[in-house]
Amino acid sequence: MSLEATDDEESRPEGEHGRGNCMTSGLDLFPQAASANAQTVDQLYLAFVIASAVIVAAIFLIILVFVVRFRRREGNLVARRVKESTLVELTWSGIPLLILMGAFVWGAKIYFDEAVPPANSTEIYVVGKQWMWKLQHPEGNREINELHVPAGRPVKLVMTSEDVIHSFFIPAFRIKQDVLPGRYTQLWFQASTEGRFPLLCAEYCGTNHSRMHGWVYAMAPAEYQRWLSGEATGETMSEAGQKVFHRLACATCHARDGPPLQGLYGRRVPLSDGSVVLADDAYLRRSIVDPAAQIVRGYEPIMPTFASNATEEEILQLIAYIRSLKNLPAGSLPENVPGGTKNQNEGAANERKQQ
Amino acid sequence: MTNPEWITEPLAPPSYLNNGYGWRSWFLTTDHKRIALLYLISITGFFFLGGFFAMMIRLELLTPQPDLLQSDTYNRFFTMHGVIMVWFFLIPSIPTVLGNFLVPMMVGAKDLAFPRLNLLSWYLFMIGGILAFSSIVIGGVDTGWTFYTPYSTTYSNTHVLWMALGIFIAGFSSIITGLNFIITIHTMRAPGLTWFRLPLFLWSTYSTSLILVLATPVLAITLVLMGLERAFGIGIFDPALGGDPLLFQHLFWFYSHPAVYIMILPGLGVESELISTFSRRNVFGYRYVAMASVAIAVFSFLVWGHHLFVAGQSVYIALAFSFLSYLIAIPSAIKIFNWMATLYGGSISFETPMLYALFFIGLFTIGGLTGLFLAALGIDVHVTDTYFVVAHFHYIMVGGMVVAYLGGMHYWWPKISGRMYPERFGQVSAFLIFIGFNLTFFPQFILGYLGMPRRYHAYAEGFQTLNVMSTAGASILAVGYVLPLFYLAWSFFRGPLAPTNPWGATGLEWKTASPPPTENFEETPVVTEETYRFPVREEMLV
Amino acid sequence: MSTRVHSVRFYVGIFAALLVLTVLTTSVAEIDLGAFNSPVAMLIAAAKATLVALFFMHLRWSGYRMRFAAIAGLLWLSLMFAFVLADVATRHIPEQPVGWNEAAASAARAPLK
Amino acid sequence: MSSHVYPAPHFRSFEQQHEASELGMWGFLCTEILFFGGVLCGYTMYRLLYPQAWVHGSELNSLWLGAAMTVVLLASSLTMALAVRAAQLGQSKAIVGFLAVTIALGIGFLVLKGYEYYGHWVHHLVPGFNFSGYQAPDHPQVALFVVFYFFLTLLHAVHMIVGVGVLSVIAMMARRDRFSAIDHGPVEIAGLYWHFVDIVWLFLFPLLYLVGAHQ
Repeated sequence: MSLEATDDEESRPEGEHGRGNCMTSGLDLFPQAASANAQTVDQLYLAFVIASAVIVAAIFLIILVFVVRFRRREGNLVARRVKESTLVELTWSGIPLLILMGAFVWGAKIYFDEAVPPANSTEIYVVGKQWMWKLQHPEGNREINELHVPAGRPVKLVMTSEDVIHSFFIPAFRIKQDVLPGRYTQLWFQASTEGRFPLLCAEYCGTNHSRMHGWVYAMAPAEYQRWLSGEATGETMSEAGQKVFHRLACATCHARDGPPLQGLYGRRVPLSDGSVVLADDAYLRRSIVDPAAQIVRGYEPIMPTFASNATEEEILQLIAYIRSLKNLPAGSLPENVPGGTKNQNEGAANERKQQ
Repeated sequence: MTNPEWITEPLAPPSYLNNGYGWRSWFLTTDHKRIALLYLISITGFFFLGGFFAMMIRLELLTPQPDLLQSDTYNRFFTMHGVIMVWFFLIPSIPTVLGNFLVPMMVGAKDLAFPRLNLLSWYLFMIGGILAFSSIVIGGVDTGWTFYTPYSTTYSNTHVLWMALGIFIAGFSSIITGLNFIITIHTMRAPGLTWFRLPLFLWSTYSTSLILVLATPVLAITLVLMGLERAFGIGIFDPALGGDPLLFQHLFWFYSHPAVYIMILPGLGVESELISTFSRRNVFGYRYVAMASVAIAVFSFLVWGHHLFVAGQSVYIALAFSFLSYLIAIPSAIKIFNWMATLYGGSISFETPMLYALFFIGLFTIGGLTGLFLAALGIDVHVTDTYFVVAHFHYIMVGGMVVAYLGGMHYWWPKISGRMYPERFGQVSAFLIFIGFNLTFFPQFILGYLGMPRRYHAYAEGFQTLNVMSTAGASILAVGYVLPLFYLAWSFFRGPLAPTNPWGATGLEWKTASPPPTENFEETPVVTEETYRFPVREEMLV
Repeated sequence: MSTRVHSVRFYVGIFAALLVLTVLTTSVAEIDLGAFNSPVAMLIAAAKATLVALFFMHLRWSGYRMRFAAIAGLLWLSLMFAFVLADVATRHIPEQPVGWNEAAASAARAPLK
Repeated sequence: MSSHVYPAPHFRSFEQQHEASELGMWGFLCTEILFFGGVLCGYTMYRLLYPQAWVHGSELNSLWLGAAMTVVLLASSLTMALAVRAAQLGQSKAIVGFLAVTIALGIGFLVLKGYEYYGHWVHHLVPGFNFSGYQAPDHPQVALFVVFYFFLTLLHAVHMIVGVGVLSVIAMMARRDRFSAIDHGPVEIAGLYWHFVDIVWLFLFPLLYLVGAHQ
């Protein structure tokens, strides 16, 4: 919970994690690498550094030799004639081009790997807000400016912003992704070491941009499980979502003549304009805040927007709830009980099993 | 003008400087050379204003804690630094000062094609600059020079509209200047001055003007949309109303990425002139260097998405932008290699402009190579929005552009003022700038990779050592910049008189008096040979 | 520089063609052509614009520079359109290609330090 | 003043002066293409994202009013072309006459435009002020379309107003016999500008009025 300035005594790292954490005083030249991705990025970076150093040294040396050898002096008041050649020009543009294409492929591969989260990732939901990070675990744990994750397991973050653009940046993992209002972006990583790593906002977001700062705690999986149960509020994200579902009286329609939500998540939904859309987080979010945009085929566009009734966090909880219904057969939600407590618990249980 | 030496000096021949002394003869002039001087004075003013804000930023960052400035003041200061330096110094600097002065002379014309529009562009520039700067007086702007939505449109409660208006107006000054150069180079070349006889400075000015003309309107319309969004909440960039904030970033960088080439291309042109003159040798691979300028101008429009690699842009389009960003390195590399080849076999002397030229090659190389780090997708994800970007950008802009500008100013100073600058002072300040610059910005590369984000007001303690180095360098740099201000001002009035062609250079501008007469040439010159025709020794073939 | 003088009848003829195209585009718009609705409308608009540019603006008889200036704007605009629209059209998260993630996954399976 | 047979002092010849000013105008029009183009790019992007909203939005505009404005503008382009023709022949009176008709048609266009704006205002269809007049599906996206409608047409109208002003000055100069068969650059330059503004409208018409006409 370090909302204070980074100079705050409390937010300094403990000894063992501090080393190489780019947080120690003294002169560090290289940041700590705490994920497989960080090592891959470092390899590319070092390759670039070495290549650049060689090129810069060569150019400086050549210039030095030329300016000394051809300095203006008695006997060298007039330049020599030097023959120009297309071949030379083609050589010194062609060779760099080939090298650069190699570099492109290398960098692009890393980027693509960073973009595609493994299917078995633990999902955590992030909401950026001036000037704090709010995080929710599916199990219901909620954190501010602190993120506890299991080390050695892929973790996928689904992120959105309540106000301006932020950027979720964990230097030790070499990853960064802007967090936009009105949209979900995602980011994944897999910590390879246990420890505490700085979490920063990298996109300028207003007055206290530099204080939008927190920590990522990578823990041994068992310890993470203990933390989850120790800190748990007793309410999973989908349970919280079910309450929101209840509060907004969604079941008034969705348990009766509205499009059923059971088994919806992850399915392809036919729309009234003839297209088909995948029912993912982004689709569900849009259907909540802007229901008229994508009408399910066979239904009337009568749903009002809930953009002003639900916060971004609550929308994420709603999605988690709808998601927990994904293994239920359609129509299994009891009509007369808004939200249907029994089935909801099953859904949550289902979701837990998958984790 | 009550100079005691005035009487003992021989009566000065008529020049653009002594053609009228009243305020009208300056403020209503249509003489491109006088307008260049008006620009020189105003741009110097903006440079030191922007420098002041830079210095305050560096002083604040001396310690990790916020102490000198509060965070809201700090944010206003870095915004002001960015806006002034980008739009009121870097973009106009070489085109409007050296370009205005030299383009008509280099093509052998009496003036630019539209002299009155040229004066208008100075007025627009001043109005825009004063509006943008005055926003700090009425409370400042805290969005950063990039004005990202929705922060600038909905969340910032500072004077964004005021500043956007200033930049909008200054944009028209850019467009007019660019059009004027393009039309002049197309239609007003002296007889015999074919395209491939043009000095390379003109090639780069022409390429720059293409960007000015093609990109600036997009900035103008983007600022209008942003202003309307802010004033009326029309929703074009507001996700709550169906808009997409990324559209702003696309439009903004469609202008702003080419704009960084507006800043550096003229510097590349100056560089070619300097290297050639002080090596007394024609530029190696003239046609390749010329075409590289045009290629850079065209490619500059194809790479803007590399500012958006982590912004939520499509992964696939990021691949395309990364690929194209690599390609643009090739014409830059061609230039560097050709300059080095130009040194080979030359007769090299080390006056101040040449020192700047040599420093330029080094700094531009480092800046360009670190640009490749940013084009590499895997690295960019980590270093974008950190001090690595800040360092890269300043290596190109300060290490490249400002160094080239100062080199060019010293080189053409005898022509502009009719006086020689003090050589020793010039060399000392060139070295100070080189050392100060590297000390300021090299540590920032390391800071960036360590993960220090840009626009941070307070930072982790581990970063302090490098930040202290950077601030120390900035102080040296400041001295390096103030020195030329004084000795050039002194030499404008008291320096020894300059001959017509003090460096033994080849361009048309050196064939007329220093300072030139109002109409530039007594009669229209006729060009009969390639440019950069220096005498050569035939016997030593390679 | 266009010193060529055309007859009044010539200009009126162009105008008549423009009117015909306007009527055409308005009436075609009322028919549902499915995916072709806007391409047809834009094609007709482009045809009208070409008529105006070539004959009213004398581009037909202008030098290459004028034509270049006229085309440059469109060319640059098309660059903007191409990239921005390509971005919007492909913003989905890529599906996981088979084997692509092997290296990252195997590195991830390495024991914890 | 009819003896303007010398080019401006910094030009070597009339040809050079004329070429410079005509090329200058084309260069300026090039910037105008990108100026409008930035907005059109946004328009196209949102149209791809919200195709239905664009259909609903364009139904708020009267197709016939749009077609009428198109015809008025095309007619003004014709008279403008004829004014340039008159200038090439050195017929000062004809220049004034054709320009007067052009200006009148231009003002006619603006009046129609104003009438259309008035309709939107009365029906509460002005996003940012009052958009309660539209209550059907896709509300925010339709508002976005109307924003583009207003912005593009306002931008166009501003260009029209500037054009009317420029043509008035040119007409005044023509009345003072300022132009001749050799020296009539300003008429041609103003003509290029006028035709360009016309061309912009030729694209705005299908983009803003015809999207939903088939429904």
